[in-house]
Amino acid sequence: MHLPLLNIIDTVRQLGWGGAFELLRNGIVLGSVYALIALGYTMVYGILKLLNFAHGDIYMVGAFLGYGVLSILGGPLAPTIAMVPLILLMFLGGMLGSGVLGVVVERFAYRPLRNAPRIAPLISALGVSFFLANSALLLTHGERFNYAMYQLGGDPNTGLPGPLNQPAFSVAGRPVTVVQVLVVSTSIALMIALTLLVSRTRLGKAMRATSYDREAASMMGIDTDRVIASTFFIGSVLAGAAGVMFGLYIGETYYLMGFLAGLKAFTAAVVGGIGSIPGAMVGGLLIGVTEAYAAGYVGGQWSDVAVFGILILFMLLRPSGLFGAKTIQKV
Amino acid sequence: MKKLSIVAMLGVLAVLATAATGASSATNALQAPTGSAGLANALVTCGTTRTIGIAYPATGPAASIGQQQFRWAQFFQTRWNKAHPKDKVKFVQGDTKLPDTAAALAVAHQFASNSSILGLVGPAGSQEVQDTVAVFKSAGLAVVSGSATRVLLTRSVGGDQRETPAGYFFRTVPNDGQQGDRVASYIASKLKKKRVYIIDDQESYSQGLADQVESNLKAKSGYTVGRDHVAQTVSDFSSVITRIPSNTQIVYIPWQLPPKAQLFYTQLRAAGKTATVFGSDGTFAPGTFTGAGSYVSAFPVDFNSKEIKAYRAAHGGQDEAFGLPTYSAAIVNAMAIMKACKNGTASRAEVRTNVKNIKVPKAASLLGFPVQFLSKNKGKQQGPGDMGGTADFAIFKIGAGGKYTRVG
Amino acid sequence: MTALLELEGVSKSFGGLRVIDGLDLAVNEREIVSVIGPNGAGKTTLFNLITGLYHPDAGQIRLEGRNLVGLAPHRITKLGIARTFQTLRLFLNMTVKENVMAAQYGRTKAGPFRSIVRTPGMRREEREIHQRAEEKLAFFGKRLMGYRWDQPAYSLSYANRRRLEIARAMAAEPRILLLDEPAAGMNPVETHEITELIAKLRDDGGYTILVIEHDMHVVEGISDRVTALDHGVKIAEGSFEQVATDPKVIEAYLGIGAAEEEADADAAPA
Amino acid sequence: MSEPERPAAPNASDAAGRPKIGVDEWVASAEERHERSRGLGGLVSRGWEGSPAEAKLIVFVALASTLPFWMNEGELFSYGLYTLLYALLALGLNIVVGFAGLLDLGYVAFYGFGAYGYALFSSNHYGLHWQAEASIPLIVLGTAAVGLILGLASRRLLGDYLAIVTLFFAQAFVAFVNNSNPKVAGEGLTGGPNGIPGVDPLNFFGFKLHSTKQYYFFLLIVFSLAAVGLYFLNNSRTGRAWRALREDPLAAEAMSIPVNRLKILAFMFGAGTAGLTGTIFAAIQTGVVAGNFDVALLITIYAIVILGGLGSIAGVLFGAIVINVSTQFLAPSNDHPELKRWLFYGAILLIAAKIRPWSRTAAVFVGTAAFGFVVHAIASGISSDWTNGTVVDAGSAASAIRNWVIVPSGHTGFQTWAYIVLVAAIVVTSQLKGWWRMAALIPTLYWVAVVWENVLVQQSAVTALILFGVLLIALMQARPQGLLGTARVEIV
Repeated sequence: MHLPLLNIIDTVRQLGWGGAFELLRNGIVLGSVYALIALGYTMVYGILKLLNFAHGDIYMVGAFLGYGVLSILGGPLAPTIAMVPLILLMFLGGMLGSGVLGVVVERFAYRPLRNAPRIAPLISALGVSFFLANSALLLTHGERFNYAMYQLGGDPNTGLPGPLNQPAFSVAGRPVTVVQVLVVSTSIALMIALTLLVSRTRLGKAMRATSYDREAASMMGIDTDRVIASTFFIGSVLAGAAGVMFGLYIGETYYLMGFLAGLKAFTAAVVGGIGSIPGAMVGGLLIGVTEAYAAGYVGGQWSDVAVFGILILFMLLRPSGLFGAKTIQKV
Repeated sequence: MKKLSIVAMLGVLAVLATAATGASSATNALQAPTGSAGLANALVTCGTTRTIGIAYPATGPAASIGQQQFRWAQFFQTRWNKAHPKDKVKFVQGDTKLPDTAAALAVAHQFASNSSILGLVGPAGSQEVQDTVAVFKSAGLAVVSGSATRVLLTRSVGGDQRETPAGYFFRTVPNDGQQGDRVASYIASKLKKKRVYIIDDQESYSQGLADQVESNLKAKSGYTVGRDHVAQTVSDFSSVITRIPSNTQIVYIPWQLPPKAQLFYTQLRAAGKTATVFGSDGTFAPGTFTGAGSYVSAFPVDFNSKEIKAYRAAHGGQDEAFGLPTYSAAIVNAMAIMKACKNGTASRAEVRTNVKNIKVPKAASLLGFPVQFLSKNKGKQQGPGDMGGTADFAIFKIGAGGKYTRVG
Repeated sequence: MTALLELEGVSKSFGGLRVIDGLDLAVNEREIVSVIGPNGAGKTTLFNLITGLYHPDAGQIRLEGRNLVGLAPHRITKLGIARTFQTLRLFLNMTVKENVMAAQYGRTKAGPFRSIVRTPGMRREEREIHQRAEEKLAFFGKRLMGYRWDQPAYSLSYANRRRLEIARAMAAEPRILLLDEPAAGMNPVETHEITELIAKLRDDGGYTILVIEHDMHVVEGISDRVTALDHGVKIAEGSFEQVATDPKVIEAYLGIGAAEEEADADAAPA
Repeated sequence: MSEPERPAAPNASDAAGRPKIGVDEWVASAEERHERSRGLGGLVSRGWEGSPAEAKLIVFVALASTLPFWMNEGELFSYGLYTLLYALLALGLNIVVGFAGLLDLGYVAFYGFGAYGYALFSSNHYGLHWQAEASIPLIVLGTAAVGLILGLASRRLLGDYLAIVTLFFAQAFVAFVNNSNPKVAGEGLTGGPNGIPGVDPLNFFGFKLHSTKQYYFFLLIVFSLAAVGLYFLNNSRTGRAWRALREDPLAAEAMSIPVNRLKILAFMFGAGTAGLTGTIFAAIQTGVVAGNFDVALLITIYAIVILGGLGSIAGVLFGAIVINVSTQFLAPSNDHPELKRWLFYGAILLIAAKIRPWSRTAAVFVGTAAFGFVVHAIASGISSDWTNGTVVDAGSAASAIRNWVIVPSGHTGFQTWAYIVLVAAIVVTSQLKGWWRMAALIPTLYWVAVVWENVLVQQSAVTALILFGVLLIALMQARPQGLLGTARVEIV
């Protein structure tokens, strides 16, 4: 008879500091992917008060687009062009494609509902999600494409690490690989770029104005439709980047991948305080790290339950999220 | 007034209900709401094209394997119809959306009521079979599945009753018990490794296999057997891998999806762990699961046969075996129907009796063994509806270049 | 005689900003008291404190000697204080009559199970709710009668929405009505009507009324007593004339030194 | 087609110019539209709104009782039984979301609790075979108690935060039942991924339900009773209080309504209804498994409630009929390929026929037909394998299609590109104006047919879901307030 708690303590001891670091590393890498998706969620929510359930599927499309670029330009064993431009092109393809898709989705599914009850665009978003996910199913026959088929990450046969899986440096004897550094640094760079865009540029100002009061903003001469379209574009670009990053890091792309990632990102956005950009980043990391520790210490099957349980507790204790403004109710 | 009209309405409703449904005759055996019983013995004019229902997960989380199954069925259809222009078959598809068995049940009722359907391929999942077999039974249809491997579907184990009525469920795939025994004994007597770590992917198939191997190995002395579970949706295994003790010799992953096995393999190696990966028939897919040094248990399929080469040419993609038993299930149905149609008409009852006695030779089944069903228990694991004979698993080793070689 | 509603040393601050500072206030039975003061003086906060939407940092609020501090808003309403909102918070998608009926929740008893099986007691109560709602609406003459009952509240004009808010507050059967700017946004004719109505509420309805109002004509027309607030502090109290001519009040409204420059303080600020 | 004023779905570009819902202008225009709608549609809609609730119920029950007399078993099961099951389930969600306005995304977990509860009390799993009259009330009360706990825990949360906590609750439920294998709960509480098979049929005082027809009538009675009960509840003190708190919780609180208690009450009633539906579901299915209670079901139920019109009991039924019948009809196991083909082409023609003036419509139709023959001729001229593929399930139309639509064989990438090109073409066409649009419409329409024959018919199960997604988007644009819902004003 083993008490679960004793089991956990055993595991913690067994894994030691090295294991603890490894789990932290795993969590941060995965969490920065969640954070990028969460940013799109939170931006759209901030400006339209809409939970864009199709956002996860845009991430999925981004991952497929990255795969498409890879399979066209990279030969199975030796890429036909050098690795750095190849990865750049993958990002470019994934991000631009997703961005355009985001704008098209907004144009067709949300803009006609601008003045409808709040719940209508929600259903429309579900419709878009159904459409995108199942279109991908139709086109891919549900097959899972693997970035690792191409020798970026490693040799699929021998498992020997490729250029991306070489250790960049190590902590406590545990390696941090090139791709992990790439993922984290790319997402940090994108977040900084986004923060600068929102705080420093004209567009950013217009976005903030629109999210504060759409009607007033449009009276002040801001073309709110364009601002909203730009928001969708930027959010989707970030999701596309996240898709390519996930592909490079994990390898797998398939048609349903957007759903769970979208759910986690949504969680991250809410935990951080929906509408808040730093909140989305911290929320994403928090989810990633919680998930990693739960899987590592408690067991793979409980990782989701642990994430949900901790977050429920968290929400109950701090209902407006980490960075959510505690608004005084105006009467 | 309001109340009165409602009461009156309910009264009328109650009368209608009894009129429509007749008196109840309580039976205890299988209790699904049914009622297509009239079709079980109804004679259908055969014509030149006969209809077979195929229930598979075309959408949902298991779509990738479901679509493989359907591609194999289509491949069968093309070949069969070319060879038998007077006894063609066509499929009516049913999307069971595994793991939501509610969809499978709706499919079952629609198939049961569709009088043109004479035979049935699928459903894919064991849970789906459990919940739908009563409907098919009442409509006289035999369930011939190519992937429902839970032992209890055909054979009572311990105190648990078998979960399908004999004579109504058949499978063209050896079951979890056979595979589990095979794998456990291979690990113990051939590989001679004592530190094993088992990870299931939290669905019926995987859990059954993992339990079987775990209990078999634990029954032997000197074995360290660890166990973990991951959801099928997970593709970042890094934290699960962190948890695997570094002196583990074998990681057994009886999973449904070959790409996941490959991901696991590369992530395990990237994390610097050297344990041997051991997969199941679900992960058997040359071209997809290519990790050198890994083992896989699967049917003794000959991938150099011209049929399999023809499949690859027709449908593209990588080799895989998950859909193969569906091909065999389709043969069983087509042959049984052809036999029943000799006199121009056929009934589901006739087809079902024929299924029981069908013999598909080794060369035609493509599985590496002939297909033919037991009528009584055999050994500890098999019962009526299983294949018996030489229908068992082989062990393959993956070598350099991802080549599969049979080793046991 | 103790006052019906008494506030003693009530204070409230938001993030360091003192919105109400040591306020004392008493409202006697069947009295109409007006609260005036410039924007941001803390008038609406005062209402929120009385009705329990905010909790005071210090001080006591008593209704007939019973302390209200810490009670949930719906409990306070049940004890006899109902209010209207400056910003209009009607149940817009419910019909006019339903708005009024909903406010009788605290005065009625039938639970969900009795409602589902429609027991005789529940149906009797339901009839009473209808009847009382119609009575309250009848108070406003033709404005809220007839076909309007079954129209959604969002279809009403602005003035009618204000009236409906009052009717809804009345339906809670309070002893004290708190009216937050009842005449805001009304034209002179409607303003005049509202002035008469408030008097009628006290005389015929028997309500005690505490009212926030900017329109000095209204304040003059109805008030038994006027209290002026500025920055959360009471700066004057007494009859309308006393308060309206108080230099501190004029200064609060028009800024420092305004009292000397603007002798003609008659112009009521909006 | 009696409502010509509705903006055509996908290319309504005038959103900015449209009056806002709730603004006086909008109210007036809605009234006008209402007055103006003539013909059969107008008659029906006015008759519907004019008739009392009990008449509506009687009409519905009378029509519904005829189903078993003209449908076969499979149709009755998938169209009749499941519509009622979804409607009953949605009725409970309507209390929480429609009446009380609480965004509860954990609703299916209660459905799961009910189903698993019944499976535990009345199956071989523990060898308990309780009669339904004992187990159902107990389970309904138990589920309501779980609703109470969830309501208590999350009573302070608002809007989207409530949504996330309840969504986790649902996810945690699924994870829990999937993991409670013998190693976790000692006795294998939920059967893990295998679920609990062999659940008893509903058995009341020795009377066993054992056919689809019996379950159908049983559900019809339960649904009618529940609908009547909720109708009464909605028109009572409690119902008014729920709606008040949906409209404005703060004002409701100030009007003597104990908002928190009513929220919890709504949770309990919703949960109880879901639990009841769950017991019936478990009995119909003769088994339960975690996969039955996933997010896809939640989405379906939400779509039903919102499509029907939040807060409307008749709307719930309407939504259930539209959603369930359309998904079941589109599903491939409903074996009417020819009918589906003609409906699809018919729908495309109807959409195209909205072009004014008529002469243009005719020009587009003739142009499309001619375009098709030209393309077909060119394609077959290039190589015969561009046109010699097999047309799936075409029946009598096969030859017409074969000579007009190109169906290539052996070009493996064709399907993928054809689909992507179609989506792009629709996007582009909708953005064009005037004659350019007409010109682009002809090849687009033809391409619709090509994609239908080459891609969509081939994978009918996936197509069903894609069309369902498009249907949701289109319906929301045509009627954002839901089919039977009244337009609402929202305070954001």
